[in-house]
Amino acid sequence: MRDFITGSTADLSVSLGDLRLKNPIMPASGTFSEDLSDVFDLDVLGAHVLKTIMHDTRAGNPTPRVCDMQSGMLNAIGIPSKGFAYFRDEMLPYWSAYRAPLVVSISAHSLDDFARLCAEVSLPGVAAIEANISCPNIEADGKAFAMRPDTTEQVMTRLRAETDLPLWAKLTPNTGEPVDVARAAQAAGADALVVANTVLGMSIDITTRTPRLGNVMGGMSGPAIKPIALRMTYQCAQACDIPVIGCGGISTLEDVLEFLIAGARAVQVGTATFQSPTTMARLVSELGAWMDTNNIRSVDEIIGTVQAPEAGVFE
Amino acid sequence: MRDFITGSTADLSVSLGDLRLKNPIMPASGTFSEDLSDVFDLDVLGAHVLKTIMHDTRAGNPTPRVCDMQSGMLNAIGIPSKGFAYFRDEMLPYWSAYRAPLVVSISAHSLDDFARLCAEVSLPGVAAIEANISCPNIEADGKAFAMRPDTTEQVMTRLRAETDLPLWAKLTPNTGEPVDVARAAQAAGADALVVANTVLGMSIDITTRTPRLGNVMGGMSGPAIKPIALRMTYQCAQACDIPVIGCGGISTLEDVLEFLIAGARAVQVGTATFQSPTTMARLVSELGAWMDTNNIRSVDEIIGTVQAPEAGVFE
Amino acid sequence: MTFTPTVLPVPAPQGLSLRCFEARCRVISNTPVNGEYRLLVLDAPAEVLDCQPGQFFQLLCPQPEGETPFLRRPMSIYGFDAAQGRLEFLYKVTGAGTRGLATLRPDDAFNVLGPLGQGFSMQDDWQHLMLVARGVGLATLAPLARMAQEKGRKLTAICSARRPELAMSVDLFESYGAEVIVVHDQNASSTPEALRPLIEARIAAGQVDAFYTCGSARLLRLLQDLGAKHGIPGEIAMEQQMACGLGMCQACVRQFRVGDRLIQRRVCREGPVFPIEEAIV
Amino acid sequence: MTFTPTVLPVPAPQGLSLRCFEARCRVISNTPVNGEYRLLVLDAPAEVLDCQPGQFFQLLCPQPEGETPFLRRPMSIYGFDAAQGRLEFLYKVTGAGTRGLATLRPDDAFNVLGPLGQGFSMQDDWQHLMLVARGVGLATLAPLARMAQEKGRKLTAICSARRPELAMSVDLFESYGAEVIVVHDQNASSTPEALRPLIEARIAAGQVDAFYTCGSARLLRLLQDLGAKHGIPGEIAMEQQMACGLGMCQACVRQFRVGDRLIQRRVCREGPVFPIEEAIV
Ligand SMILES: Cc1cc2nc3c(=O)[nH]c(=O)nc-3n(C[C@H](O)[C@H](O)[C@H](O)COP(=O)(O)OP(=O)(O)OC[C@H]3O[C@@H](n4cnc5c(N)ncnc54)[C@H](O)[C@@H]3O)c2cc1C
Ligand SMILES: Cc1cc2nc3c(=O)[nH]c(=O)nc-3n(C[C@H](O)[C@H](O)[C@H](O)COP(=O)(O)OP(=O)(O)OC[C@H]3O[C@@H](n4cnc5c(N)ncnc54)[C@H](O)[C@@H]3O)c2cc1C
Ligand SMILES: Cc1cc2nc3c(=O)[nH]c(=O)nc-3n(C[C@H](O)[C@H](O)[C@H](O)COP(=O)(O)O)c2cc1C
Ligand SMILES: Cc1cc2nc3c(=O)[nH]c(=O)nc-3n(C[C@H](O)[C@H](O)[C@H](O)COP(=O)(O)O)c2cc1C
Ligand code: FES
Ligand code: FES
Repeated sequence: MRDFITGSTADLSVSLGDLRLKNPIMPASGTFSEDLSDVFDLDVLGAHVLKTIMHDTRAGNPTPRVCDMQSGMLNAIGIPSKGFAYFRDEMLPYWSAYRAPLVVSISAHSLDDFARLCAEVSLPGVAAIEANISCPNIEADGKAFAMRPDTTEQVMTRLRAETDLPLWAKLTPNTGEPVDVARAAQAAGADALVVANTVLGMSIDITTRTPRLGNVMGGMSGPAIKPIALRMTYQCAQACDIPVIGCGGISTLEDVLEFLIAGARAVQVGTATFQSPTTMARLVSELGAWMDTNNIRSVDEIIGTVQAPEAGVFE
Repeated sequence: MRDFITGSTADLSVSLGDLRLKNPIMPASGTFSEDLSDVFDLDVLGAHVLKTIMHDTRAGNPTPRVCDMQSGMLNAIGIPSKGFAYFRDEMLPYWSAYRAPLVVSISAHSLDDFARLCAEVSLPGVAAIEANISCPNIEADGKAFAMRPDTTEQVMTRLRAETDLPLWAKLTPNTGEPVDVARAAQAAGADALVVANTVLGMSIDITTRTPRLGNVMGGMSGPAIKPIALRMTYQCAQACDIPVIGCGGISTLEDVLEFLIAGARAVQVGTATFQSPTTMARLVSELGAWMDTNNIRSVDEIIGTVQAPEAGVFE
Repeated sequence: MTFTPTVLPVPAPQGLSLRCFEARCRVISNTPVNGEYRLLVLDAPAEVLDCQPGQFFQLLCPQPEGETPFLRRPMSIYGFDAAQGRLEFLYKVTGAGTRGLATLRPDDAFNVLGPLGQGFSMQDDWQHLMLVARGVGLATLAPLARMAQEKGRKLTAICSARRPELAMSVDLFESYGAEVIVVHDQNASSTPEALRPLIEARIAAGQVDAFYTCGSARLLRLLQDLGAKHGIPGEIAMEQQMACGLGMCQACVRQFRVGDRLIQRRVCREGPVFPIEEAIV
Repeated sequence: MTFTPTVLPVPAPQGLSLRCFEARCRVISNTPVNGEYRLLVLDAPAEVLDCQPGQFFQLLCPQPEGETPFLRRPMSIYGFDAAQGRLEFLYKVTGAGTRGLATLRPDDAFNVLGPLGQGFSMQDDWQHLMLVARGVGLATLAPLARMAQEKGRKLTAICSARRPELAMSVDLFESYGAEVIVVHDQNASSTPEALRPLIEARIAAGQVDAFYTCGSARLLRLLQDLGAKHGIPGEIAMEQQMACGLGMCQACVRQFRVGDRLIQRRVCREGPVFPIEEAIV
């Protein structure tokens, strides 16, 4: 296919296990919806990743739900969800009309609920399931499943048993043991890792002395967290064999290349779409042009090519 | 004392346990040295915190040791150290000539080394010891002491036994259990918590496909990490009774107030000094002027005054 | 240094037409209107000028010294003219983003996203319109004046302000043939107690088929009350913190009362204009 | 829009005098010198103009569009004049920071920190000086020309460049009475093999008491070799990635050979000028 701006015909396709994407650019869950089709043709994307759904309908967090930070933002949207039935009856038919593969993000606060939803969403038209295991596990101590290797392995094992679809685990940076968590997800049968979700943060309005988010704390996203997400992407790609999908602060072509070089096979773009809703379309186009210029035939020639640093060492 | 710019005579003093500081502004370890006396009179500061020392002389990490990030920087300086003897013979006499209390940051890679150094630095002229427990514990699995509550309690218990000086624990944000770690430090007898150290990150030069740091990964600091450090400060201040010293991304008066309101009794300023070496002197001055304007008599009227958010709640 | 404003190139969707665009505009002027407000006039590409009164844009604000606004800022369309390629915003300098806007100089490039949201409706049987607004809310309602004239409706504009000289857009309303009533805090003519008889007199005279409002909780409550009592419909433009402005992130939800149910709606997508009787502040 | 350049107010230390200052300067001009280099001329307060050739400043670069340099950028003093309040930098546009510098316009405010580091020395028995440098290294050595003239020393400047027209500061060196030799890559006169006999001829004629260099590893090795062979001392200005520029962070260390020991020194504090024989690249 010829690129809409540059005319590049470079082959941008990548495989994530059995799933072949026509390019490595896809949205991050919670920052994308059918509304973006107001801005560009969503079929240029490598995949479509929907906002996390939970089984039941839910209201989400109190407002204010977002606030502006330096080089990023905080959000505490929560997971307002119209529930599984709405997804099946309304959303799935809508998204099935696109050629881009559909990735459904799911979550729950207990193992049983998670497993049930995983089985439920394993429907024709769904190309992969992304398990948002960064949400609190209320059966344990309220810590997110993905904060610890044991709870990660538990939940991913349950989900694996419920579906034959490609199953991705979306990890959290709010852990001291990202590599152990990644290995646990792999051991439990995950087909890919999405690295990573938002970083827990907070902001206070000094005039009113109140938190700027209705939920007090929230998730940091945007360029400020890029070095953290890139580090985790590198760590996970080094430690695991399953594909890693980079996510966190990606907004420019350089960012995409940095994550690919670090070992990601694809990337998700979130907050950048809020700053500039045309970002993902532009990245697809720019990646093709860059590959043409640099005479690179396949994205595989970029993935995981990070070298040892040329470091000045001291005795 | 009258402020050098504003003429304010507000009382900025705060207590950290038995230690009284004339104002809550001090440098962060590793971003301060006698060289800053080229720029302003260091006796305006609430305290002096030195670069972490280890017992033996050490070379530090390979170069490049720093790189520029969006709203922050990465560093992998390591702990180049001239060792304890140099500290005792050269540095201690130099710093003792100032009136500001001297805080000595120490570290080690094993419990015994840590304990020995703690005893050694407990010298007249030292006002407090800051234990940098964010460094790898090579007796365990190489993870930093402060990543887990159990190793935190172990090391702080050992240090507590070696000194009667005020003992501060400097925590890391690279953990999924910051509150448990903070409680463990308190239980082991820490007199204050410094919250927090740098966030582990990485950056890659896409032209050479090599990491931008000689050490591959490094610590993120500066405004980008402020929401993370503020969140941890709030969590620790809520969970513990001992004073919390906020640290991470502080560069403006608003930042100082945000940390104080969140519950910090004092703050450390690091990277901001690199952008603008006059930052700390300016913050002392601006805090006095702000208190005058707002008719606030004591910093205690600010500390920990965060309110519940005025949130719009949904059914 | 002049350049031709354009929309950012994007892949065209099959069949469907795009509803909004990220556009690189050129600043024509950016001037103080009175002590608190500024008027930004842009040379904008035709694609973004198919607007409705009440719709808004998301503005990518420049960084003022020492501050770093990150997210776009929502701003109502104050004026638009497809023939002339003009797009106007009237804004109040309140924080980092609007301070950034204030730094824009003629010929600067400026990135806007829009038009966004649902604008005001003007049903066929709404012949006598009454607009009641305060402060920057008047900016949002201003384009209604032209729309009313174009559709041949009668418009009464009650402009509320702290002091009479701060009442905005009075000339603009008058130029489109509206009757303007300025009320203000100094003589207490702006209180709900003072406004109620003023408005009820006009209702009694059959001069109010619909209300429009924006920007004041007190005014909303007054109009909800009068609307319920006299069976007069109306519309309000609402505000909420936003991230995407397009409907994707769910940051901007508010609650609305529809019959006896409370429902959530996104201000950026289902709004910013909503039926007055459903609004909750 | 003009303003008086000043240093930021700080508490005065007792007895000690401050060595460097954070200063708000005013841009006088910022113009291209040739394809790759630009000259930035500032109106600077007196406090920062007590400089030595070889010292540097840390520049707080403005943000060019779409880029966000964070740390200050080190830049050698190209020229300074305390009487006139002038401070000059010659820079090559290479990345985000220097692209930011290139956006500075006359009358803009610009924050600099300095002077920093140890400058060049010029020992009494160094009567005949030879300066050999390439590219932007010539910017660093330029202020030596005036110093040499003031001290009544003879100076030979070998200016190396890719093409003859890219050799910088030739006029400046000549204006201070230096003999200038331009060597370049196009006729291969800039290779170490070509330079060696050129320099050795002058050494033989007793015309070289000391070397100064900057900016090229090949040149350093040549001069280290010639210096060792003929017993000629010299100084080199070195570069390293910096954060603080003051000596606090230890980012900028390099290794040096002192006798048979390898030691670490901070480029920003102990340098950027070091003895040629101790340098390692
Ligand atoms: C649909 C809509 C139309 C608007 N039209 C206008 C207009 O025509 N003229 C005008 O002056 N103002 C208008 N506003 C308000 C305007 O968006 C805010 O004044 C502006 O965002 C303030 O940004 P700041 O950075 O200057 O202030 P800050 O207070 O520093 O902003 C911090 C954050 O809060 C958000 N925020 C602050 N105030 C508001 C608000 N009232 N509504 C929504 N978000 C807010 C900002 O967008 C930003 O994300 C409108 C708001 C909405 C939602
Ligand atoms: C003491 C000293 C004096 C210097 N004098 C001059 C001069 O007079 N004219 C001139 O053009 N250049 C000089 N340089 C080099 C100049 O500092 C770099 O070109 C500049 O920092 C590049 O910044 P950038 O953001 O444009 O490039 P980028 O490559 O984007 O910079 C990325 C990071 O690397 C650092 N960096 C890049 N190149 C160098 C370098 N060569 N040395 C140290 N850090 C570097 C930057 O400071 C920044 O932190 C000097 C360097 C030092 C250490
Ligand atoms: C407003 C908002 C809502 C989000 N909602 C979800 C969500 O429902 N599920 C999820 O897994 N991640 C969610 N995220 C996290 C993003 O998918 C992404 O992991 C994160 O924002 C980092 O990427 P970025 O910096 O590109 O935004 C959300 C992020 C934002 C900003
Ligand atoms: C260059 C550099 C060196 C540092 N060295 C140390 C150190 O030796 N010991 C330590 O506890 N923290 C060290 N830190 C961390 C800082 O003390 C501080 O915790 C961190 O930078 C966050 O604060 P900031 O954002 O204000 O810089 C270092 C930070 C930087 C940038
Ligand atoms: S602002 Fe994102 S849904 Fe309204
Ligand atoms: S740059 Fe910090 S010590 Fe040299």
